[in-house]
Amino acid sequence: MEIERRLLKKEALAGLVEKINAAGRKVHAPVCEGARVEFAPIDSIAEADLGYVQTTQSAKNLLFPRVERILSFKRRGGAMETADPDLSALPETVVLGMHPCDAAAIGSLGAIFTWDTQDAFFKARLEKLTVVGLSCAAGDEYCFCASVGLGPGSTEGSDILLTRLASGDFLAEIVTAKGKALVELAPELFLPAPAGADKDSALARIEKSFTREEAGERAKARFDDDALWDGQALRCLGCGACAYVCPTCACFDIQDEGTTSRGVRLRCWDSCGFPAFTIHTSGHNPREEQGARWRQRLMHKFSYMPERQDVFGCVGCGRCSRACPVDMNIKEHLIDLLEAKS
Amino acid sequence: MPEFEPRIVAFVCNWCTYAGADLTGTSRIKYSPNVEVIRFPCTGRIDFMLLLKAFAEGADGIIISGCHPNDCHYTSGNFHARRRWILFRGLLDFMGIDVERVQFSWVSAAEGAKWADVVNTTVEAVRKLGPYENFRKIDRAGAV
Amino acid sequence: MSRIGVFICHCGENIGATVDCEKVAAAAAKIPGVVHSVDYKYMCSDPGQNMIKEAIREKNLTGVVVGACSPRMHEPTFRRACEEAGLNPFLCEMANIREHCSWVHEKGDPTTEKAIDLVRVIVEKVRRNKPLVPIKVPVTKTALVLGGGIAGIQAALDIANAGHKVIMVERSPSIGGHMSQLSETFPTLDCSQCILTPRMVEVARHANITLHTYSEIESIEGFIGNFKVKIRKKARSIDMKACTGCGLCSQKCPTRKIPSEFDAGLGTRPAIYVPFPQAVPNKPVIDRLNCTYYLKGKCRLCEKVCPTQAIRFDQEDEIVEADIGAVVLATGFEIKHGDFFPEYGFGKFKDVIDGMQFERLASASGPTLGEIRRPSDGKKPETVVFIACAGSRDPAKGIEYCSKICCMYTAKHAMLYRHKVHGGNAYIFYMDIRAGGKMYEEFVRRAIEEDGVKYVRGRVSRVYEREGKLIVQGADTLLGAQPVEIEADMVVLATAAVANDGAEELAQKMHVSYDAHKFFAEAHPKLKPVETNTAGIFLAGACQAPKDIPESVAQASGAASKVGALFSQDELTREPVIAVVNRSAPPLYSTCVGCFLCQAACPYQAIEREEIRTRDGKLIKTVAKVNPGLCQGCGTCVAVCRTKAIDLQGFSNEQVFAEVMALLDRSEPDAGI
Amino acid sequence: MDELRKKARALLEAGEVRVVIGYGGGTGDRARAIFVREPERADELIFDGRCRQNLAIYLTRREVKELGKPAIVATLPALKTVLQLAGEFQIAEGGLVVLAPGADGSLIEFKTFADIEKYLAGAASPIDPAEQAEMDRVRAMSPDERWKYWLGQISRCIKCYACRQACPMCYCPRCTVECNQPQWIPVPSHELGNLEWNVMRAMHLAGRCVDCGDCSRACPVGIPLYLLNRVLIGDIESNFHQRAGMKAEVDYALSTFHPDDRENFIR
Repeated sequence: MEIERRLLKKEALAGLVEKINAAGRKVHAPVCEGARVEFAPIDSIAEADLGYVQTTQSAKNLLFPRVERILSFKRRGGAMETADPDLSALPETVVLGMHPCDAAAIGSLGAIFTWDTQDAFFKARLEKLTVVGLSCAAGDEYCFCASVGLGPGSTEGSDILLTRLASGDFLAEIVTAKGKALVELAPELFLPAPAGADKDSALARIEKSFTREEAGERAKARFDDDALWDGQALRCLGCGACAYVCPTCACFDIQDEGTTSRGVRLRCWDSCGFPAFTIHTSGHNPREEQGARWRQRLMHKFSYMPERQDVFGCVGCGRCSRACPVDMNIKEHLIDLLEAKS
Repeated sequence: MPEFEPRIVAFVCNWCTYAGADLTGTSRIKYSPNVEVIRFPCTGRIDFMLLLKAFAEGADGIIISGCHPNDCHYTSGNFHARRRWILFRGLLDFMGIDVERVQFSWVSAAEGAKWADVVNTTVEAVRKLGPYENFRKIDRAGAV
Repeated sequence: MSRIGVFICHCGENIGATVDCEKVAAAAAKIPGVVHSVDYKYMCSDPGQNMIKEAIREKNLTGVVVGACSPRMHEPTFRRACEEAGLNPFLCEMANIREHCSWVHEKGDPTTEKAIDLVRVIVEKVRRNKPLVPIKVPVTKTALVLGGGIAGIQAALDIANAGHKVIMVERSPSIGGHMSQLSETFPTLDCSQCILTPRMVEVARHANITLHTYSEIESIEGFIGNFKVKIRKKARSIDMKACTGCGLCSQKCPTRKIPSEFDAGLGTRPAIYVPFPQAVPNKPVIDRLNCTYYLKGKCRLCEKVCPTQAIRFDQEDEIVEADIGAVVLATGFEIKHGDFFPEYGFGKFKDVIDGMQFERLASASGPTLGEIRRPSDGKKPETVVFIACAGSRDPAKGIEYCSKICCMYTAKHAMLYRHKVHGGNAYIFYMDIRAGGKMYEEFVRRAIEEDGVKYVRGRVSRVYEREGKLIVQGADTLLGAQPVEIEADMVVLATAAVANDGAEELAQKMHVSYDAHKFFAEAHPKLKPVETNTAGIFLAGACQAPKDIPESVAQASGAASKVGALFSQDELTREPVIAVVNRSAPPLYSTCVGCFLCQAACPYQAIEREEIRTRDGKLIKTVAKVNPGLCQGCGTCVAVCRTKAIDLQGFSNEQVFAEVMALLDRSEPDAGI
Repeated sequence: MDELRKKARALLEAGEVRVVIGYGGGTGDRARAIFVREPERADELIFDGRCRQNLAIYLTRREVKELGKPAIVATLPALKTVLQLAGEFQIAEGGLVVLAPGADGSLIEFKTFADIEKYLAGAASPIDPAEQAEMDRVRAMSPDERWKYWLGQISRCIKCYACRQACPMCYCPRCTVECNQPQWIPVPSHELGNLEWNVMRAMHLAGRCVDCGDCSRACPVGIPLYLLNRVLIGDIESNFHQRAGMKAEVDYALSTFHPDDRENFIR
């Protein structure tokens, strides 16, 4: 589908939210919560903070909740009966104001959840999700979308991408049919775009430190360089903060909770950075040291995912580096990797 | 609407309170059936997490009871338990968990009547407080 | 998958009348893993036990739950039955639906429902029970007797005569205890020393007894059958081998005015002294706190006169270590001094004395050679007032309990006084006369009727001095609380019998419990009167509660027989309810992190350090290890351990966790959600 | 700073230590832990107000231990941590060099744990006024308000365990949350799982927490974990007169007792 360009007046955003809500859809948008900005459901545009650089957590919770019930079970007549949750009851959702990195991350997540097994939970949620992206007017020292093939105005993953123009009004690029359907909820708000609307000048300048191909190749080439990985990971604490704020990390654990007579099966986030992530029943841990776990994290994003799923595993949002208690800066480490001599 | 019947879990030590509750039985002193006892060798053995578990599983009140100071079968298990409770109780209270639903007591093997009284007063107190809704409402992703 | 059998007992009507036992059995049958569930009139009867045994064999049960009375009642019965049917006895548990249910609740659905809960909980526990094997520990057949009074002497001789080794430790320089201080004994008035001295000598000479006087327990470690004790032999400043006990040193010692402990302060002794002529061992000790040499650095007269050069000024305390299998605590009691009754003038008026001082006055070996002379001027008192319950049975000023021995010894004192001072007047103020005991009541009657002792029922409000006389003011409650005033020459207070000083410290050292008055606590007030709560440690005599001589001796023999029973076996079998530190595959080896915070929490010092090393000896990890002989299974360490590296067999984390989870889960297994 | 760099270089040159665990510059104006193994890199060390991470965390980490004997640049809480770790047998006297730089550029090298004890006995540990205000605010709430406050806080917890991993006293190689027989703490980060985890974390640090605040700083969603720690620290101090991290020997509130401990809440 060819991208259609429209103009959304700055005042019109409030009306758009109202119309979406009126149509029975839920709207999630970045909301300021004290020192942090996080995606949260809103009733009116006034609650949203569209001037943010980055939320602490990504919006992956909307597609891959941190805890999801995948079945319930109960004992009846000596046998176990199971029941699936009713996915049709999931609400139609619009996420408004997501930056291009996060929008692109949906594709990476999707590549995992629909790679082999078609994950019904992810797909049901994705089907009901419309993404209204927002180009970045500003970045910070952690942003590196440009180095992973994206950019502050990239339309990848957005159904509609908004870019705030110098006038304060928004250039709306309608990228997908879903986006078009959303426009249909309030067609009167989407005015024809002026011919001279300059998107590029409204975008943040994000430095390109490397290319994703380079990063992938170098990571692979340095696979056996234990000193490099161990050195980088020395201060890493092995927590899951990076993975949990990451928009593309998709590892999960399955847990049964309940009693002998009834209970539920839950899917919950997990992280390859945890020391116990790969522990075998025998006690052996193939990734015994943090360096091996750190390497796994990078390799998975920059080498394995491109090779196996043909998508990139990192969108350069920089959340992991901001959230890291010990300042493990992924961009810096990648640059190191490129500079390291073999 | 039938009167609310609280469910009380009692964690007791084997040597004093369990024996005291046995004496309540042999003395045929009647008390509320709302309490059910889990036997431990000593109050020192009672992990604080078990109290949270009991609330999470639907207890409206908890009784913890063991030997009076200096009477511990193991000489000092109850002293260690007492310290644990002082701290745990303070933490629960600070987190807004209803410590009035947790009754700590010393009931010796000779205090059959006291056991009945501890149970009855706790059941009545918790009946007044009502079901422990805060814990019932806590989210657990559909697991009950 | 578990195969659990549930057996619900009606206990005749005891359970059956209140709890619907059939319904309980039917509900239990629905619990997953329960393959057999029945109810029966009397599970503990032979047919009942046979039902269990048959079910174990026929249904190949992996666990047994008996819903019946308290496990404190019949757990051993049912566990034995299981064992006889080939099931590990620790795979059997009881649900207490009698004492904790049928006997305490009304008949009705809630009671039956509770019984079902209790059974369900135990089913979930048993599902997680593990077969356990009793622990066997060797027994060191040597007993430690602490205290060389009559109780200790009796216990030591009984144990030694049974053919076992005994180590006796006495903290004063001689054995003999309070009994050696007594003049005559009630109710026969035979001479205390005459009956005691031969026993003391027998202790010293007995081939099986090692005697350490002037010694104290430094520390004790270990557990029943396997204690390790350190004894501090205090420096006596005498070479015991060289000393012949000739007594020259004592005669020549220039420091002579030290109040004699043996004479309860009424007489004096030198700084180098034998406590009393019949002392065992009959060798002196230097009282370093009073000896001129130790105080001022010169004198050494005793050293000069000693014919065998036995004086050792530079002697140091010596620590003796011994392995022992059992302990008899016989550390005795003390007389409370009269200072808590200031209105009686003890300490203020020289002629107000306590019962032990009177014993010394009446004793032929005492400071007055048995003549009753008052301490102030040595005159024979014409009127003596004896005040019973001076401190006992008085929660306000003294102690609330009855000291038990005072009624009898006060009667004896009055009687002795009347025998020795003809024409003297003896008054006894008393609250009640407690003369329960063989020939005791007759003894008191004799004092009143034959010896003319005047008993006044009432309490004394004050004693004061007036013109050289002690005025005793009291009331006679038998005469309508009429005030009584007696002009006395001497007043004897029957002060309370209290725990020895240091009893609390010793109890803590020995890990035995003690009561509010610091008397050592017996394991059961009726059924275990000589045992303590620490296995292998027994009680004899007045360290447990005030006792007279016959009672002390009886308890001592009781304790000795318990020691004998313990020593009759080469190995002890103990319940395996003990804590264990987990082990796992390398590289973790154990979830124990070696922080050893559990160590301080253990009341039994049962937690040791274990080093895990590679084959070539390189240290990998230091973890905690529970000594199975020392651990008593309280589980305090389990609750302290953060990583759950320690677990308690029989009350494991998995078991108690499952119990809590099951208790509140009333969802019928077969009902819908 | 010069003193520190000089000392670090000397220690490394003399082979007295194999690594200096200190602070270096990080992203933007952040400081971060650095591990200086070559004397010539000693000039990378910095010390200023940004240097807040409790570096004692690295003393028990296997990857760092494998580097050999360390010197550690210690802030006040790190000094306490060193003592507490010693009391829990995780580090031994002589096994490390402790360097405490002052704000004025001075440097104290502690030769023994006893020296640290002496130093700490006279050192004040000020509490951040904003944090104290939050504590006062929560304390003033009704029980129901407190419950809502904490439910609000813990419902944001994502169970990333940054609090645990950042805590120098959480050195257990297998945390209780990783124990699944029984599953003490629910793995999912639903409210119940989060509540139980946070209660357990606080209790397991009761009597051991030196109040460095790294757990709160590590929490990506900003849960004020220091409040839970401080309630317990306060209760331990007022009830038992004990403070973690003041002695290099075990003085653990939960494995000691006094016969007269408070029991006005026990019937």
